Amino acid sequence: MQSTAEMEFTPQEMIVVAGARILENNKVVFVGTGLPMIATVLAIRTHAPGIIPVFEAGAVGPTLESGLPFSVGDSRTSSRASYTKGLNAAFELTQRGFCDFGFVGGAEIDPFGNLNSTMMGTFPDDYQKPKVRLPGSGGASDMASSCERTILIMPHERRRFNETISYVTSPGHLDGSPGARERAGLLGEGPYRVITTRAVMDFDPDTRRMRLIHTLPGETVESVQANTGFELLVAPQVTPFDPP
Amino acid sequence: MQSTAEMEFTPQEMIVVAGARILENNKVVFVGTGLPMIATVLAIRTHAPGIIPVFEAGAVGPTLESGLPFSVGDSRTSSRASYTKGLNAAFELTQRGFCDFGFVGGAEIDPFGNLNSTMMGTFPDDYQKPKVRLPGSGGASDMASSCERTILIMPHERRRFNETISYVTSPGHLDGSPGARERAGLLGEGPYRVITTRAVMDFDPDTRRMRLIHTLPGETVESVQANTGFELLVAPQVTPFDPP
Amino acid sequence: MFWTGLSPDEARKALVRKDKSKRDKCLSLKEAVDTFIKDGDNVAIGGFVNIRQPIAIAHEMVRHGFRDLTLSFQSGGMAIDYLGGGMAVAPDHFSIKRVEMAYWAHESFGLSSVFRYLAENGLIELEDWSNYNMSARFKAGAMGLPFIPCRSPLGSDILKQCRAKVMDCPFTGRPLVLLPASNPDVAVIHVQAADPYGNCIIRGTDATCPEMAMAAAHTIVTCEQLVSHELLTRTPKDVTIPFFAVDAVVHVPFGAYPSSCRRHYYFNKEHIATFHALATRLQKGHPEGLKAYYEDYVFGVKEFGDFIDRFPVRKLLEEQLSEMENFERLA
Amino acid sequence: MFWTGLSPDEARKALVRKDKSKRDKCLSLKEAVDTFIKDGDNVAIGGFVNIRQPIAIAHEMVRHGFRDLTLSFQSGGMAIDYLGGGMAVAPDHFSIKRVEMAYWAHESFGLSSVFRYLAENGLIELEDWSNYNMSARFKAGAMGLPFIPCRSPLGSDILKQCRAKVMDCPFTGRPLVLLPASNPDVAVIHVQAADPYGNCIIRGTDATCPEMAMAAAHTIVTCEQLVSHELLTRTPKDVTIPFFAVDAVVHVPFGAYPSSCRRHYYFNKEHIATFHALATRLQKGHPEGLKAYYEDYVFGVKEFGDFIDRFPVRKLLEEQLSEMENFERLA
Repeated sequence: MQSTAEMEFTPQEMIVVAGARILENNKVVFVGTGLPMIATVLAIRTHAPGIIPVFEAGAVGPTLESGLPFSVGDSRTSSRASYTKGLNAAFELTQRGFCDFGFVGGAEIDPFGNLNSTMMGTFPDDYQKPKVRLPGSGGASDMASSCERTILIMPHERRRFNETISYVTSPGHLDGSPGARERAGLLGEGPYRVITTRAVMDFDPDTRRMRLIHTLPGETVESVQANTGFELLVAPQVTPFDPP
Repeated sequence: MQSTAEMEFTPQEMIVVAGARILENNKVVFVGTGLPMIATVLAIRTHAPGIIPVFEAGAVGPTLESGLPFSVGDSRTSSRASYTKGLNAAFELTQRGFCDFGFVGGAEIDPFGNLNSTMMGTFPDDYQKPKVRLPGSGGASDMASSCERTILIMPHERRRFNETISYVTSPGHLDGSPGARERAGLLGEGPYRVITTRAVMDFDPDTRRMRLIHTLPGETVESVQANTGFELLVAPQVTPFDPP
Repeated sequence: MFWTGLSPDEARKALVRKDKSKRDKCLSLKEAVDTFIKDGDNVAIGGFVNIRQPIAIAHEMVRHGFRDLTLSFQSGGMAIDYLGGGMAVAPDHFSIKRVEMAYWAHESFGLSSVFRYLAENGLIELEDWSNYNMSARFKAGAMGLPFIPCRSPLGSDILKQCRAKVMDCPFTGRPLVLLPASNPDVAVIHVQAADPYGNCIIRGTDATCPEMAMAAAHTIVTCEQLVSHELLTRTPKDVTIPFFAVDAVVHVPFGAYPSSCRRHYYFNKEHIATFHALATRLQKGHPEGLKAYYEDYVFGVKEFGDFIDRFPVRKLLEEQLSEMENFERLA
Repeated sequence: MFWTGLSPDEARKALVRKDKSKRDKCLSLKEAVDTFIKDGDNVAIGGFVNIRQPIAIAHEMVRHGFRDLTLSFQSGGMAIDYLGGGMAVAPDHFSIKRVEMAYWAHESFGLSSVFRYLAENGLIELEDWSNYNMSARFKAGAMGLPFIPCRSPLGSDILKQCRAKVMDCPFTGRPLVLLPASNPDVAVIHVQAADPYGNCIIRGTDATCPEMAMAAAHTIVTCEQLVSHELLTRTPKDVTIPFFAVDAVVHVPFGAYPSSCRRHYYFNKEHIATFHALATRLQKGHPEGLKAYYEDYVFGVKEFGDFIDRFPVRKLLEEQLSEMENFERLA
């Protein structure tokens, strides 16, 4: 990480800033645990106070003024919420179409924005005895199935960006073929942006493959590609993402 | 009604008393509107204080101490209830199996305890322009489909007791054939008792046809049969039902 | 056309396009009805029989005039009677094409002569369901599902005249009903309390109001109390309709009168009986009385406040007092 | 056998046979676990990750010892870790055969090394679902339905290893997932308040606790506050678990500690980290530390009160104080 060593902020901080900036004000955002939660709180406290966060444990639209939650079911998500039931209620309203964005993390990703947060190893052979067992879907698969668009956020390491991933936990653009999501019965447009410790990507409208659009401070098109396990498409003009 | 004219209570009062007496203490009773509601309140205030009334609008287990409700969604059903959500919650717990009895009225009944509360006339021909339009199922069809047993209560008039009814709103023993309810996909044992202004009936275990077991004050087997539009089975010993 | 409101896909698209932000949605009743209800709409009517019926909205709809509405509800009383009566007395001004319902009457207060008049004369298209059926259909719509499974109305004639399908369960092999979702164009609902964004608190039975609001493309809410967002969300778990399911919030005290509203007022039994008597005369071929009633109480007034003004204060206090006996508390 | 708990028909019969009367159900935790949980049971675990986890019940289950349990939950944290850790340190005394789940880890507090140890060594049978899948499966069980439709996990590999079926919707023609209901043998749940009959009030997220309680054949509830029926039902709409869905009520203050319980205490992050560190050592082949922890905190104590006594009063007060900042109010 020399490239960013001389700056006053870490890649971990920068990814949160980037995540926050991507979020539009006054939208309903289904917020996954971890980085999405941190970035959403930052967005609400800076340029997007009108964001309506939805947490899968049930809370809709809390002000989050009592602090950063440690869990998407945290007491801090219930205080000053507009609505708080349970998981079914949160996922039902998402399936209905109330969530403009799903903001979700993962451990491994492919060029079409399909995410793995279940296991490393060979599926299905090693499923019952995986090389590495990850936590599992949680609500990620549901967000990916039912939110109108999804924003994916994860550390940018070559081993996490693979042409083929061990297990598809959260469907993205599937095989990228036209209408693939609709044919599968999924709702929503699927992955919209990928935010990492090195760059921001979108998806090519025709091929639905991941495409580099912004580099984070200290990164270049080359350095990002070098840390990506598959060939990245590159937008006509890649612009640098300003530091905080 | 000469037969009861000289008594201190009307058939309307007697049917309520009979209805109340049939209810067992400490059972969960899904209470329909009208006569069932009145009889249940009487039962709770006399021999069966442990009855747990369930009202389709959502209230479970209210004490009903603020008076007789005018509606199954009445404010009086919510006060001191153990649980109050809405219609879906009430019917879901019924479908799950929480209701020992469904207590329901109707306008027309057949020998197998199938009830009509929808229309008089020829179905389906006259459905869109019925001779007489009745209120409709309300929750009756749901109680009949999902309560473990049902108790039917209605005025005893010849025109209301017919071999074939205009419309089956609430399924009873259907055609009476063995396993008819299970084959239809219905839950529960179906009709258990029929309480009227003249008598109490059960259903023959083999044929599932209505069978006279008690006559109300002033009635005889003959007078009850005379006021029934189909042939009633008669239990080995028909006992008179004591006045209040 | 199979779907009588929005199809599941249309319902999803309508919501995706919608501005779901937290904003002030307070309108006058006239503006709300004028903005969100159109001829031919499928309108879901909130409440249950004579509990929390959206009476003020029903009056405004009749005053406004609409053609070929479909009404969807589980059990309806006075609000449905007011709408049906509007069609009976002024068919060229206000008309209902179809009802999807489980029950239309008044429980202890009797049958609906308005319903008998319209149905027995074949003036409206009927689709009968059970209370659970209609409630579950709204629930499916609120869940973004095209259908939801159910036991009822298996074994009944309801199955022979409605759009439900029966299938053998792929897990148990036994028959089960699939109820098609209901996604109405508009839901009209009266609640005890709302904030300007549309968050609602309902006391007593929720009936099927939250499901209707979440299923409909647009929702109009009238409330007894319009309070600050801070007060309303102090107990977020009391909120059963979240703001982004609501498009218009209208402050209308007594908005469910003469039906009842928990914590506020009990039924005006006498007025329900008066209306019933006039409707019965109509059904027997004498519409004059009901026409006069509408001229006097609905068409003859500018807004719902004028309707409430027709009642003696002591009568309104009487209904408030009776409700205080149902739910005793200090001010 | 397709169904891992009760089949829909068995679940219905179990409830029909049950005495559903309003009666005092207060038991000791030992009695409750001993009476209602058996070897081989499918046990639904309440809460969500480290929110309102039934820790006291989990400890008692491990102390009691059970064989071949199936654990069903959406997202689990410390309660699942305590159960899994019990199997890791005393496999002959306590064993889990299978888990049906969506997530097993600790969110901001890290992965679960207990889960990694059990899964990566192939010691438990896995069935992955999503959070909505597991929640909807309990909901279907609570509704008396054999299945419920859903969009997820369409397009994912979850479909390839779970019992869900895909069908083309008979109304829209588009694919939809049918999730088989979950009717566990037992549900174990911690709540903020209960009355002796089993009516429960939950603060903050209900998670999927009401659905679990309604779906299970038996339900054990531990509560922070055991209060009178009159107080608890003064606000009946706050009750999300009705008494007839509950079989045992146990008063266990701090019963979710070191996980958090809204209005009562926030997480004990340090203790969660301590356990995590020992579990990580186990996963790396050094079980001694975790064994010692169980000897000390679980097997070595007679009841949960002794476990709580291991924490300095000021530490417990610290968690109570942090929660007061999350939900400020006067006593």
